[in-house]
Amino acid sequence: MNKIEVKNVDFFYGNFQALKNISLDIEANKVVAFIGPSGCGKSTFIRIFNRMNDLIPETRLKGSVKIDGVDIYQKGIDVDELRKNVGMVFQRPNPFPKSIFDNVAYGLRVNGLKDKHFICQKVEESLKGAALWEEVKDKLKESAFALSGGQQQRLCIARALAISPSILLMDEPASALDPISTAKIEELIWELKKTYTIVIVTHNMQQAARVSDKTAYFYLGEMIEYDDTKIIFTNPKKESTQNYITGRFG
Amino acid sequence: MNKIEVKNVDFFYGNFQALKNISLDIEANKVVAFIGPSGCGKSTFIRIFNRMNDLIPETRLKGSVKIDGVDIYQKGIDVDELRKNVGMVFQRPNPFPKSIFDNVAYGLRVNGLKDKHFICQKVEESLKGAALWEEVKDKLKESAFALSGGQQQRLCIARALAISPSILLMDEPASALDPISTAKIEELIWELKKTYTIVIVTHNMQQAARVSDKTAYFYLGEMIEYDDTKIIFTNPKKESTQNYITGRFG
Amino acid sequence: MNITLKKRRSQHLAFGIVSLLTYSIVAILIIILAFIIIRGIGVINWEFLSTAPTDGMTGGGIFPAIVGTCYLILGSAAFAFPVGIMSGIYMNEYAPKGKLVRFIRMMTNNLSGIPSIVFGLFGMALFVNKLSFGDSILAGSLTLALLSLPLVIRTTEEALKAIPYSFREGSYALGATKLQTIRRVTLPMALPNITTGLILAVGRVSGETAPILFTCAAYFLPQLPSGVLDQCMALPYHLYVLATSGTNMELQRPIAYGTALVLIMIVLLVNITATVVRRYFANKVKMN
Amino acid sequence: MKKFIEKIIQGLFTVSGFVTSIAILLIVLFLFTEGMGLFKNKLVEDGYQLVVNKQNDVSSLSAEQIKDIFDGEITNWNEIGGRNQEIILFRLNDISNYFTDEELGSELEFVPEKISELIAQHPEMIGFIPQQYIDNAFKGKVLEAGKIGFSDIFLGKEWIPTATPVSFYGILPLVTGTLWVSLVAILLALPFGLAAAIYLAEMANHKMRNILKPLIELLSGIPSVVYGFFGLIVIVPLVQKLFHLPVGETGLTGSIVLAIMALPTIITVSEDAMRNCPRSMREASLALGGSKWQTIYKIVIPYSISGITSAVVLGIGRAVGETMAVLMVTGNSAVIATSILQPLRTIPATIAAELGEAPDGGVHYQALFLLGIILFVITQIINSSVEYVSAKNKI
Amino acid sequence: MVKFIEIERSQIKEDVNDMFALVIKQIEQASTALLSMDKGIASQVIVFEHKVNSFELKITKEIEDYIALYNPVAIDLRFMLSLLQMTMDLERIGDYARSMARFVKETEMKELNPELVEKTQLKKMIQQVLAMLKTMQVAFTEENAELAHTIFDKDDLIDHIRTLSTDILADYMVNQIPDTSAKICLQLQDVFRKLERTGDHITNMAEEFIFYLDAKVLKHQKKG
Amino acid sequence: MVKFIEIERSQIKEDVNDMFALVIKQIEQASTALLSMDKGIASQVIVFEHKVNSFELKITKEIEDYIALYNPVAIDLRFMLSLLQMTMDLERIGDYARSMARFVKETEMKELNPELVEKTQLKKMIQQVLAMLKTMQVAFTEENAELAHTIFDKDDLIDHIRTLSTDILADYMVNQIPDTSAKICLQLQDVFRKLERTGDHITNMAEEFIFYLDAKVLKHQKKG
Ligand SMILES: Nc1ncnc2c1ncn2[C@@H]1O[C@H](COP(=O)(O)OP(=O)(O)OP(=O)(O)O)[C@@H](O)[C@H]1O
Ligand SMILES: Nc1ncnc2c1ncn2[C@@H]1O[C@H](COP(=O)(O)OP(=O)(O)OP(=O)(O)O)[C@@H](O)[C@H]1O
Ligand SMILES: [Mg+2]
Ligand SMILES: [Mg+2]
Ligand SMILES: O=P([O-])([O-])[O-]
Repeated sequence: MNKIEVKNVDFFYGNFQALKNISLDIEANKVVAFIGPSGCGKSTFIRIFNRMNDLIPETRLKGSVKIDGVDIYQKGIDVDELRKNVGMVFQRPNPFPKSIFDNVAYGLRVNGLKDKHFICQKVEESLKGAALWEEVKDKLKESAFALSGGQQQRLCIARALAISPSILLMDEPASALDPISTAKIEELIWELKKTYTIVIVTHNMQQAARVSDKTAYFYLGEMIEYDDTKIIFTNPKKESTQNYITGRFG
Repeated sequence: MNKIEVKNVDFFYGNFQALKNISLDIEANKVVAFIGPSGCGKSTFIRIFNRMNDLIPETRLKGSVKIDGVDIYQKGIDVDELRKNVGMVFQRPNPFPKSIFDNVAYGLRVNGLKDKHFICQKVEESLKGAALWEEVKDKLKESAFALSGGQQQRLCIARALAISPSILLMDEPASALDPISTAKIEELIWELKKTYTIVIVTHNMQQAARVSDKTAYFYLGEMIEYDDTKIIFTNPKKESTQNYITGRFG
Repeated sequence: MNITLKKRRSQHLAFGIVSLLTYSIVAILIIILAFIIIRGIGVINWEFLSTAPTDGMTGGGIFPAIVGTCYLILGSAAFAFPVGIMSGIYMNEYAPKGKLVRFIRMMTNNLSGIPSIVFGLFGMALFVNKLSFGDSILAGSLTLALLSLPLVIRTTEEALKAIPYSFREGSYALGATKLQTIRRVTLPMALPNITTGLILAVGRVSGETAPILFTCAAYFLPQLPSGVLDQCMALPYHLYVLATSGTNMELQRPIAYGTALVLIMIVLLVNITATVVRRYFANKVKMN
Repeated sequence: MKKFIEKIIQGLFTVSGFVTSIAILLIVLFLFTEGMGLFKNKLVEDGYQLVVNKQNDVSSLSAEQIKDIFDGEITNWNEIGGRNQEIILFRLNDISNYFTDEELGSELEFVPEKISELIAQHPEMIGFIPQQYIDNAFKGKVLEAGKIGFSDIFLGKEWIPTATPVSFYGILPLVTGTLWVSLVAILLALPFGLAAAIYLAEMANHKMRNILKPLIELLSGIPSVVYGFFGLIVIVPLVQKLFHLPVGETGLTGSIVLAIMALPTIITVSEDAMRNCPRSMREASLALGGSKWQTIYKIVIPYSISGITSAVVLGIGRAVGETMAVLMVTGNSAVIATSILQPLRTIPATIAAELGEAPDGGVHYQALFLLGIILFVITQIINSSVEYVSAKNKI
Repeated sequence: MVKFIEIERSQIKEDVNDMFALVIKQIEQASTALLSMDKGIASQVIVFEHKVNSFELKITKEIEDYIALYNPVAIDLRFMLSLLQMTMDLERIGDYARSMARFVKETEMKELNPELVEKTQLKKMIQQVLAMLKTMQVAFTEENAELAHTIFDKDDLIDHIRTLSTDILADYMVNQIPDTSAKICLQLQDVFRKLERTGDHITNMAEEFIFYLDAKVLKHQKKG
Repeated sequence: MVKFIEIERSQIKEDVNDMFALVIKQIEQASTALLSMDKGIASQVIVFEHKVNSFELKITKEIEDYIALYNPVAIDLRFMLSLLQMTMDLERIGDYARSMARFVKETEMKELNPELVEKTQLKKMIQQVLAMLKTMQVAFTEENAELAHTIFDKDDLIDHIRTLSTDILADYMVNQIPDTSAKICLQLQDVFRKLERTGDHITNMAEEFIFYLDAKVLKHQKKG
């Protein structure tokens, strides 16, 4: 069974249809990248997987989105629970103005965990998972803002890992970072895909090329092509995709 | 004679030395790109050519910077005049909140030109030069803010062209733009170099590769290597340059 | 599951309380407005607005008070606006960044924190007594101007600060001087916000009582002031007088309601104008 | 030429830049020159003297004692360290009880002489007499009148500026009155203000915000006299009825009005602070499975806590300095209030109420300026703490 | 796509085209020299060979620069890679032209035995090779995949002629001819070999080019 | 540089290395088959040729992917381009091995005339070619430019042997031998030719590789 199954999804902001009849399946432990010109609906689509779009008033979804076989838009779905299972990392690093430790522990605590020992252990584990442990283990009590941008972004990843999601969503996770930090994040994604299913939005086609197993190309709310990344970048089937990745677009 | 000749330039922000003994010559009608990791002094260096750094208190320059053989840091230089000769385009498009026409005419007007006919002519010429005329000729009276980001940036280029500079400085002119607009700007640079000497700072190595004739690599305030772009990107002489352009840096 | 339920329940409770408290504020506001409007609306007519009080302030209208308030507004604006705007420009454009600006800003903040009655004291000591303007429109206006100065300065500064440095750089890079840049780029861009600030300052000035108690306001003047060194009546003071110290409370009450309503109308007018100005400029930028 | 004009204009800007500093300087200067003059004054009203018989052991009296003597609280000299004698009070207008008009002369030219005589005759008498009637031939003893001291002002429990022969300028009742009213006002306003801020920043949808926001602005724009008027007419009777009080003009009434007036400040500043909490922060919390409410109190409020603190302090500042509304509804009784349900009086209200009657340059006038200084200092402290809080926030 | 990248791209294509023309000329001249045993023409071919080589170097460098500077992907990258391989093929064909010319120049033979030429179908083979080469050039300039496809059939004929030629040459050598001809036969054998290889390389080029055009891997399919 | 790009890069290098090993084995076996006229071994070589081909396809694809996905520049790009060309060379060498094997398999000859083998220095030539190939592999795995440089000299010897062989074969053919040998000589000539070409291709590989290592263009310098 596929990890994520999207069928005939339409999405509306008020009267504006941002996504048009999208269907795609994502296998477990793969990295899938969404590319496409600005405003094509990548962010809208990725935010469907943890129902982040619910927060925007007057939005509407048609079609079905299944994670592990369960339709996440059906009635009775606990959105908070869903979001625990589907971690998200944002464009700009957004650590809370708390200590490094508290940042990572936040998700555990809001979900009612109190056991100190367990939290400590989980924090360490998550920081290790995000390849940040070595850099911060001596200053867990310091403010997260003291970290560099790249470290902050990895902290945000650690924070997402702490609540043991099975899916990680990343909306342009490296676009605010310098090339070196970007490389570190990409490496991390490469490592993480052993354990997580990762969906990543990126403006940077090379990044999509480097980190992802499969790539979906979006244009004006439609998914034009979805295939192995190698195929997309060497021999895409659609003219439109070809034009976009070779820069002939527009 | 070279268009720009920089000799042994040191630059200080207070006690912090941002540029260390930089010497380089730039030929007329060439595009020179500055690349290097964040904070290496690219912006500081490019802003030396139109003395934009003068606006920052407690800065100091040693060495000589000659444009057309004249030391622009000697006494008696009229900075406003210098800036008319050395146009500048910034990272984010920053058109004034005026009409498209007034934006381009601004530089002419502040320099005391009143002749309507001449201004009209010059505005058209500059907009054509910036490859924007066709897109805006029917709405010159509309606000510049109504343009898209890429158009705004071209408007800023037109604005700089209007005062007939011989040198154009561009500090990451496309970093705030989408790939399509970026491509247009790059094309424009390619056209402009027939008439202007262009210095461009960019974080995007591919951009430097695409548009420039020569490339200078900066690192920690030093200029590590300065050579033909093709050589820099296929066979750089310095290990450090190689590491940077292949992403092995840091 | 348990924890989810707990989370949900506490959220419901908290949101309930928050909404309740918020709506009670709205209720209070509505009560105040309704109270004054309902009681005052009957009083207001052209005659009320255009005649002077009569019969020991138990009859007639409030015309001199309206005029007086206008004089005070104009007088204080004439002083506070140019000085305030220039001060704002100095702080944001000219003053060397760092200690000096911080000092000036601190002073401005301090000035704005001073209670209005202290301005009254000061105005009395300096303008009325020391400079012997006497109780006069001039003294009152200057006092009110001082009071509104921080507001003007701050809005100017904020408005200028909101303009990205890149616009200035853009102008300098085209060979413009600093003054040219301010005049042609920075100020025009800041104008919408500055205007809004100025209008709000007017609103504030029009409602102040304490500063003019001892510098300007007259208990009762049947005729209009003839010069800046005359006293004048003012709406807020008039209301105060009507409400607290009168000969015949019963007859004064309706007039007091009317005066209060006029004051509220002014506030409404100011707020609406500010909003309209803001919208207008915002649209101008968008539409074009 | 262009450059020259530019220099001149720049000069103008610079001068304007310092106008607030100059204003503050002037304010400080004037308040202090007037206010500090108070301490140069004698206890006894200017131009009067207290006189006693030469044999009287008492050679100086404190302000309290003088007041008690003239109020009839102290009736025997032994209560204040003198002999056991009933005190006889003598004021100038009592003179007709002792002498006929003829004795005093048609031009009252004999008054000094007669007073001197009278004092000499009555060892138990104390007189309160204008300076002009005391000449070199005076046979009595002029009591030493002390100057007004700091303790008289700052520890004085009474504010009676118009009493004779001594006035009292003890500010304690006014300070406590101010504190009472302001603190209670803030306590009342805080839950409402915070709730509204949370509602506006976190819960209201766009439409609701567009309605509520102007309402709050309106609330802040209404002049204080209007609030005072409203308080006077609506809240005063309400408080009176609710608490079964003899009068409705109490501290609580003032607090309620002030609370309403402080609301906009609290709401706007703390809402701004909460809105400044980046959307990404909220989204991050939600994305970690936090509920909306958890996000508010675990992320948004801590993030904006310094802004909220500023809001509270600014609210207190507004309350402390508010004049007219308080003046109109608190009852203005200058006693140290032990309950918020008593009428009481605040510093600004005192200034507003009394300055009109105080003769320029007089002791009372100076005392009111001193109150001005105190108010000034309090508000400056509040300002500095706001600045401190927000500066700390920036780092 | 940015205009100047297109410009660069067509510049490279033009260079390859020029190289094509040069190589065709080399093969033509080498064939003429061979058939008429004209040592003058042969010398010319040998002299011009370095031009072919420098073309290859130049184009390879250009392609390297193009890839380094413009990071082509998909169709653009394939185009460059196919150009790279085609250039290598052209260079090899140039090599063969030179080898043939060198044979002409160094042999003591005055003229080719007309009967041998007739029997071995040498002329036909040369024509065929030249036709293929020219077809390939047209297919290349026009980016015409169909035309490129026609090349494969032609190559079969060349292979066939070459196979026959070995026997004929062996026959000739053993039965008919004066002393020197054994060595000459061996050398002629080499010439046939080279023509056949030329055909192979042209086929390769067609494959490369179709790979770019159709994104199909044709190489090694026939043979496999 | 991002770790997984390094991983990918060494993966490709490993594949090239494997291809190297396979091609060396092919040449070894083809040589053995040739010297002993063992049709069994020859068949094996022919069968394995498709493996070489698929190696080439695989590596070419990998390199194309690498360039498309990771946009290498400078040293990384040169490495890929040199790998690409080396792969093509290896494939060609594999082809030669098959040709030699095919000759063994198809000829009617029972064994090679030992004297001819002796005179033409065939064994030496084979040894030389194998030595070159193995040296090249070591130079490749160790990225050793010096070692790669030693290959050029060895190639000269091969060319020399080849030049001599033509005369010897011609000589043999004319003077000494029974009927069939003319054709066989022609075919043997082909074998020598192939061994020589193998040497050439190895030299090419050395050039490519040094180009990557030293960023110097060696190609066509000798020839020019
Ligand atoms: N809150 C919203 N309300 C209305 N329309 C929206 C909203 N958010 C996005 N849209 C519209 O939906 C479309 C898709 O937006 P989306 O943010 O998903 O694009 P994107 O592909 O992520 O673009 P980018 O690369 O710029 O992030 C756009 O046309 C956008 O204008
Ligand atoms: N106004 C300033 N005052 C003090 N130091 C400064 C100032 N501007 C820049 N610097 C310092 O000078 C160095 C060079 O800065 P510069 O902005 O030139 O770098 P850059 O190469 O343009 O970086 P980026 O790619 O991030 O724009 C940096 O270390 C920076 O911290
Ligand atoms: Mg910079
Ligand atoms: Mg093969
Ligand atoms: O390697 P060849 O092209 O000569 O077969």
